[in-house]
Amino acid sequence: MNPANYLYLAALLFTIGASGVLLRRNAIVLFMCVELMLNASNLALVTFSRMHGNLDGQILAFFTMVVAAAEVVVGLAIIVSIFRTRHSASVDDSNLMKL
Amino acid sequence: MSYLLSATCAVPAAGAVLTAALPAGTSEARRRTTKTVALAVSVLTLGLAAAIAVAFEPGGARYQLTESHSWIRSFGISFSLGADGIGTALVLLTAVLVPLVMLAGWHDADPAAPEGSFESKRRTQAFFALILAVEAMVLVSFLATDVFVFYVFFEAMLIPMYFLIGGFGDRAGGPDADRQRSYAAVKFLLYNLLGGLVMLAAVIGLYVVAGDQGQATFSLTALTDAISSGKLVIDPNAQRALFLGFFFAFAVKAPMWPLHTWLPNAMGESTAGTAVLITAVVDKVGTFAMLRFCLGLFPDASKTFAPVIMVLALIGIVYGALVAIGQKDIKRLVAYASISHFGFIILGVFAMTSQGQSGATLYMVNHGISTAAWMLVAGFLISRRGSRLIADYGGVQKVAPVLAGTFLIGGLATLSLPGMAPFVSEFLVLVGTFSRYPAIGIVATFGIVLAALYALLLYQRTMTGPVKAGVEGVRDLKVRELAVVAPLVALTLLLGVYPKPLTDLVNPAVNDTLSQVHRTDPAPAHPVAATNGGEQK
Amino acid sequence: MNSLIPLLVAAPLAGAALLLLGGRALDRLGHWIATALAALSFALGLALFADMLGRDAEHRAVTEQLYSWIPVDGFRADVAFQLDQLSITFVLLITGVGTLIHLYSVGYMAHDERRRRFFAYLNLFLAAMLVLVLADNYLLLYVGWEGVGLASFLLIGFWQHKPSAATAAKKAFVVNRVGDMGLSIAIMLMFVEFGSFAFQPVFATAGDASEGKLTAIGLMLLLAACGKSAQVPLQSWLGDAMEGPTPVSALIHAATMVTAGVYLIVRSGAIFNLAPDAQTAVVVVGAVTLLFGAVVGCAKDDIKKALAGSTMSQIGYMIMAAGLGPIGYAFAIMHLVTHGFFKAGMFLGAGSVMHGMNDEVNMRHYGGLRTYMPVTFATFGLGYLAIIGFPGLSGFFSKDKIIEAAFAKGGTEGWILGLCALLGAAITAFYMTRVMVLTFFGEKRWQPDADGNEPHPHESPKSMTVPMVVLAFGSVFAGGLFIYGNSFLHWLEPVTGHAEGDSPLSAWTVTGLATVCMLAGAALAWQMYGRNPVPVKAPVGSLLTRAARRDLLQDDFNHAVLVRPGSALAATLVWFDSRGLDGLVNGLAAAIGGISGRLRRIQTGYVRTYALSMFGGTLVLVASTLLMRSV
Amino acid sequence: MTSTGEAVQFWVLAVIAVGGALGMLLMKKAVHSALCLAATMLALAVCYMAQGAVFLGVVQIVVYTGAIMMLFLFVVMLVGVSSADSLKEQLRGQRIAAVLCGLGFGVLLVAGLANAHLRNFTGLSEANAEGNVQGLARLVFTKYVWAFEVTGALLITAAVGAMVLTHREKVRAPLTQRQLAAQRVRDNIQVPPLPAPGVYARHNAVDVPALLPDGTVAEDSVMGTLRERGQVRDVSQEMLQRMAELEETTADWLGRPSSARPQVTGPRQALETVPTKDKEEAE
Repeated sequence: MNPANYLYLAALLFTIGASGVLLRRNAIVLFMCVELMLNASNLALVTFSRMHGNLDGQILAFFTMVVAAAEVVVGLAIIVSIFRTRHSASVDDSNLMKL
Repeated sequence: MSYLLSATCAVPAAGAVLTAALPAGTSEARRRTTKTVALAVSVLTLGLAAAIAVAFEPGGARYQLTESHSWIRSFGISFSLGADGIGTALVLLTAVLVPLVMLAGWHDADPAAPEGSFESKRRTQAFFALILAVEAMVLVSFLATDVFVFYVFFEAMLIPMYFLIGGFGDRAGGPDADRQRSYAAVKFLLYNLLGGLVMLAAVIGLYVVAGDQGQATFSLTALTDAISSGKLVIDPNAQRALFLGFFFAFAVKAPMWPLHTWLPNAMGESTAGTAVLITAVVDKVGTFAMLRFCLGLFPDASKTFAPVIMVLALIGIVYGALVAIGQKDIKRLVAYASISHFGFIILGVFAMTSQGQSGATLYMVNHGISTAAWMLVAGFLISRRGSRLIADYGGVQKVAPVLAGTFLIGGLATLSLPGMAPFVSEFLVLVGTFSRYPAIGIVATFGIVLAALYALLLYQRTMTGPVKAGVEGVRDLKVRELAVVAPLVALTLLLGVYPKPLTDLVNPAVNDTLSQVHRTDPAPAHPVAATNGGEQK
Repeated sequence: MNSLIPLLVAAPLAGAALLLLGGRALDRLGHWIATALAALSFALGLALFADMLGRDAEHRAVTEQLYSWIPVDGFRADVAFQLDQLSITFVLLITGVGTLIHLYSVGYMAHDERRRRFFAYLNLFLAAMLVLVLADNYLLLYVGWEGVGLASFLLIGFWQHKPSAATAAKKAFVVNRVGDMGLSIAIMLMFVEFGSFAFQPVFATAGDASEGKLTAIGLMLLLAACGKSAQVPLQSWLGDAMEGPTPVSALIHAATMVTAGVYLIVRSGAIFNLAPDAQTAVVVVGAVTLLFGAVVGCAKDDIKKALAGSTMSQIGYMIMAAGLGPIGYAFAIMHLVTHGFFKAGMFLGAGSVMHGMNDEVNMRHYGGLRTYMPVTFATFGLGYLAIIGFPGLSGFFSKDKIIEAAFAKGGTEGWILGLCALLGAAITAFYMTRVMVLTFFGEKRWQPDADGNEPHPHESPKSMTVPMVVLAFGSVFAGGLFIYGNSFLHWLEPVTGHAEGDSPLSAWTVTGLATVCMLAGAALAWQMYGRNPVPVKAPVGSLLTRAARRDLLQDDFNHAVLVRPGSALAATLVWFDSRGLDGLVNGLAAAIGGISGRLRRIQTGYVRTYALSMFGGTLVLVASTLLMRSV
Repeated sequence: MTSTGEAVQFWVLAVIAVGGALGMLLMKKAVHSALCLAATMLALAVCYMAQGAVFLGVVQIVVYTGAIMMLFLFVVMLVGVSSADSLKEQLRGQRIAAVLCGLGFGVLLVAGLANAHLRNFTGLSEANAEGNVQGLARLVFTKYVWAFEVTGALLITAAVGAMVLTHREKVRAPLTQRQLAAQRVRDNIQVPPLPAPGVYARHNAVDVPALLPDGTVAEDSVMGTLRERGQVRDVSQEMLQRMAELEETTADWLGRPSSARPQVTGPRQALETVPTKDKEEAE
């Protein structure tokens, strides 16, 4: 098997994640989709690391995880506070930007 | 290097800041302090402007008292000022009018403002600070010898003007006065911004074109020298495009038919003082710039477009006058009369004869003075009756003869009665135009008949006849108002019978402009000098 | 001595300024100040006249350069006065008659609360009129020309509370402006042609210019004259101008201002002499107006309007004479001066009658006044005799000379003009007799005024009768004085030149014919109005009478041809401006607003839509980048 | 080329991962999505390890599956376990466009990968010679030390941010019992205490509303959160039915004529309740 298959897998997952962002309305699920996309890119990074034979890709994946963790923390906090005021976790309900 | 010019511009600017920073409050004492400070600053500016006029030697160099402070070195932009005869005359006009406008609008920014206007504890401060800001910017525009500096102040002027129009109206508007006023302010701003945008493109274009030939500078004097010495040769097509870019902005500002529709709104909705600022001072920057920038920088293109522009100006003269005749609103009538007059000014500028251009310059000054008189008295009248509609008036001369008399004088000046200042300029423009374009000159002469019609119709409808209901309570002019009108009337008469100081000031600059465009006056067919040995004894 | 010339103008000007600025303090004294200053001006005029008489004919013309007015390259307008025989004639007429009318007004306006202003305006008028006749160039003349127009405007509309007066004032000014347009075009033409518009150089060089140019200048000057002198087609304002106080009608709209057109043409003789076509136009205008005014004068029942028609007609005579060229110039001026006396006298008489009759102007409500107002009757009667050309009185000499000159024009033209003039003389006699008979003879037809007061006719006070008497003297003797030894002719000759015409009829024949015409006209009027009772209410009359009452439909014509289309045009343009031009601008704004409104819908406010568009955008970008690279 | 073992492992893992991802995408309830995602992440963790990124694999399990996913679940619980997306798409064209974009993007990515030169894999044996963790540590504390520090700052910021966002500032001193009572009387909306739920309880009492004497539901008796989620059990019909039966038997027993019998009406509209959120806003 060609290790490049990992990349195809990553591409597939990323696409699914991206589509999920566009399709789902629940903010939490949306976030999960974003996580999926990040994970897909991590997989790609790990595969690249293996391809190039150095660990820089893994480091990058590592940082991605950290950023993802931070993002989830803030994001979920936002979701909670929005839910508190608007009693909904649907992103379609947060449309105050529309005049 | 003398600092007189920058001081003249800096005083009102500093005054604006100072006035704005005065303690807020609507008490009578606070307001009076504000007004007094602003008036004092404007009088000081008048003194400095007079100093410029005294220091200026009519026979000397074109630009005098020049100064230059480096600003954006990498683009060759410097804050350079210089006074020529035309600029000096207009600086004087501005400096004379601003204190009078302030005095006339003494109570315009008091509380109990009309609905929708700028409400604040700083209302009075804002009004007078804005006027001073406009004055400072106008003065810089008249004195700038750097194209970029001129552009910046030409545009920046819009900001205080916008707030003056939109924030302070007279108390005579209809039920939707605030909507009308903000409409007028936005229209003013958008029109002029559009013009300024086009001009900005042309300014940059000029820099690029000049830069291609090693003349990368915004300095007006350097550019005109390079053009007249042939060091800078702008391709005819580029020149035409650049000319149109500049001219469009000035034509909007001036305003020239058919770009004039912002003026009646702006003048109609703002206070009389602001209306005077617009038509007598700010708009003059447009016509002044045509003379200085369009003709000076693009002589060939100016000649190419002159006939077209003159025809448009001619349409403006007749059209403005006819529309003025049909107006129902006093202030709008004055505005359309001004449009007609601006037609004359533009006519004079582009006739490219010394009479035409001297006349146009004098016209700028005289129109400023006479329209100020007319408009301010109209403003006094409107503030008394609380209506701008002509139909609401009648028989005012019976109850307020001095008001009616000064209004008549303003009207007579507007219709260019000989013996009053506007006649001199109007006749010079007509002669100057006629000597090169007889047909245009003759049609323009119809303007004087139409002017008589609108000025006297307005007088007849408002001042004569039986006293209308609502007019009985109209009081005659107060001392403050007389102090506003008297200098204007005196100047109108003085410059009508003895305009020599002004013509002496203006003539050298006009001749220089004419030599820039390589134009000479058409010679008379059978000059009297040939047979008579001399014109007159 | 020459330095007195500016004083001539300055005196009344100072009076006007003083009275206007002086405020209420001068209410009690103002009229005497004004009268004194007018008299001072007259005295100065006399002094200058005496001085001029002391010099021989060649050196009588003097100029007084005051200062350079509008110095612009290639353009020189000076404030300079020129006093020659023609000017001094006018100066004396203006200041003399002016002083008398000031005096008269003291009495006439005694009860008007705004008397001070009235006198200020009268003084202003004098100053402007003096500038007009003293100017040594056309531009300064223009100043005086419009200055008298302004004074006329102010005085016609003096009773501003009357809408009719205000309208008449505006009408006078605007119609005059049309004429002024002609004057300014003429000045521009001169400037382009000669590079100057001062009298001496232009006249000296006029010969170099082409006849076409000179004709154009002449026609434009004629237009100016038509406006100021109420000649066809710009005559419509004069009748309405009678809305002003009567002394104004006497001074401005009879004796002086309206004759400015004659002055202009005579002054510009050097140009007209070289432009025969323009001269023909002048003659035609004069002849037409002389008949036009006379016909109008026949039908009017308003005494002042009848006199106004007469004025128009008499000025028609003068214009015609001026159009005849050097033969006629001096006679035009002579008639102008005599007319100044008798017409001013008659207007003052009319004013006196109105004064006694509760300001009634309808002659059908007069009648039999001769016994109640003997002085007025006598002075008015002398004026009447003078105007119809009763042998021996001033009008006889001046009019007779004009008729002679008309015949002397020669050819068919001469015959037509001569016959017109004779016909005019007959009609003049007719309508003046009518005025005389209706006013002073017959039975009383007095009517109570609007408040129900019965009139109590009485003789006017001294301040009013004295000027009338003085003017009556002038009406009687001026003509004889002027004609004696052709003194007037010789006096003016250095200015106007002189030419002897070759008349097909002998002088005596013409005089005889004129007298016969006059007698016939007067007899007819006596037959119609003296022998038969006069109805108090005007009969419907023939078509011509009705047309004449309406000023031969001139106002209807102007209204239909100029005013109505003009106001329609103005209204259309107002509409066009707000809907068309501004509509375009606002439409543009609305279109941008509308498009923005549509585009705004794209911004749904849904995060997912934005995400989709970002995603799609990225897709397109990446795809296109890849495509570009692969290509 | 990899070993067959890894190939087998990859295909198994790939199926799990993609299945999990699709499950996450398609599951209606958030909690199911979260579980599916956890499965995907676990599969990915194994993939990392298989590719020599042992440390990352462990971190993936500990941090992602352990911490982050739990956080998700926690929030899901907070928001409402049973809250489910309605399947009806409200934005016109969004679904089709999203699917098309997704497909296009996938195709683009795959095409891009297919076009790339991915033949020579160096392998990590050399880099991992002294151990994967040591290798990473060496890089993190040398080459990437600056980024590492910045991530620290980022984490702190995130923590503070989360606290700020979820923290509600008390701007006034909390009202005492007495003040609340006074307030209630003053407002005169609900003077006595709210009714307790489940008076006629047969079920879990919390979501069973109390019934008013006429048999209608007293919504106030159910806690706000449940009302918000629409989880108030509908009991009124049943109870009314029973009451009607009771009345009927009583009337029969008493032998009342039908005209004298009380009319049993249908369920009344729920009483005007005082929504809790209004009170929150009032605070």
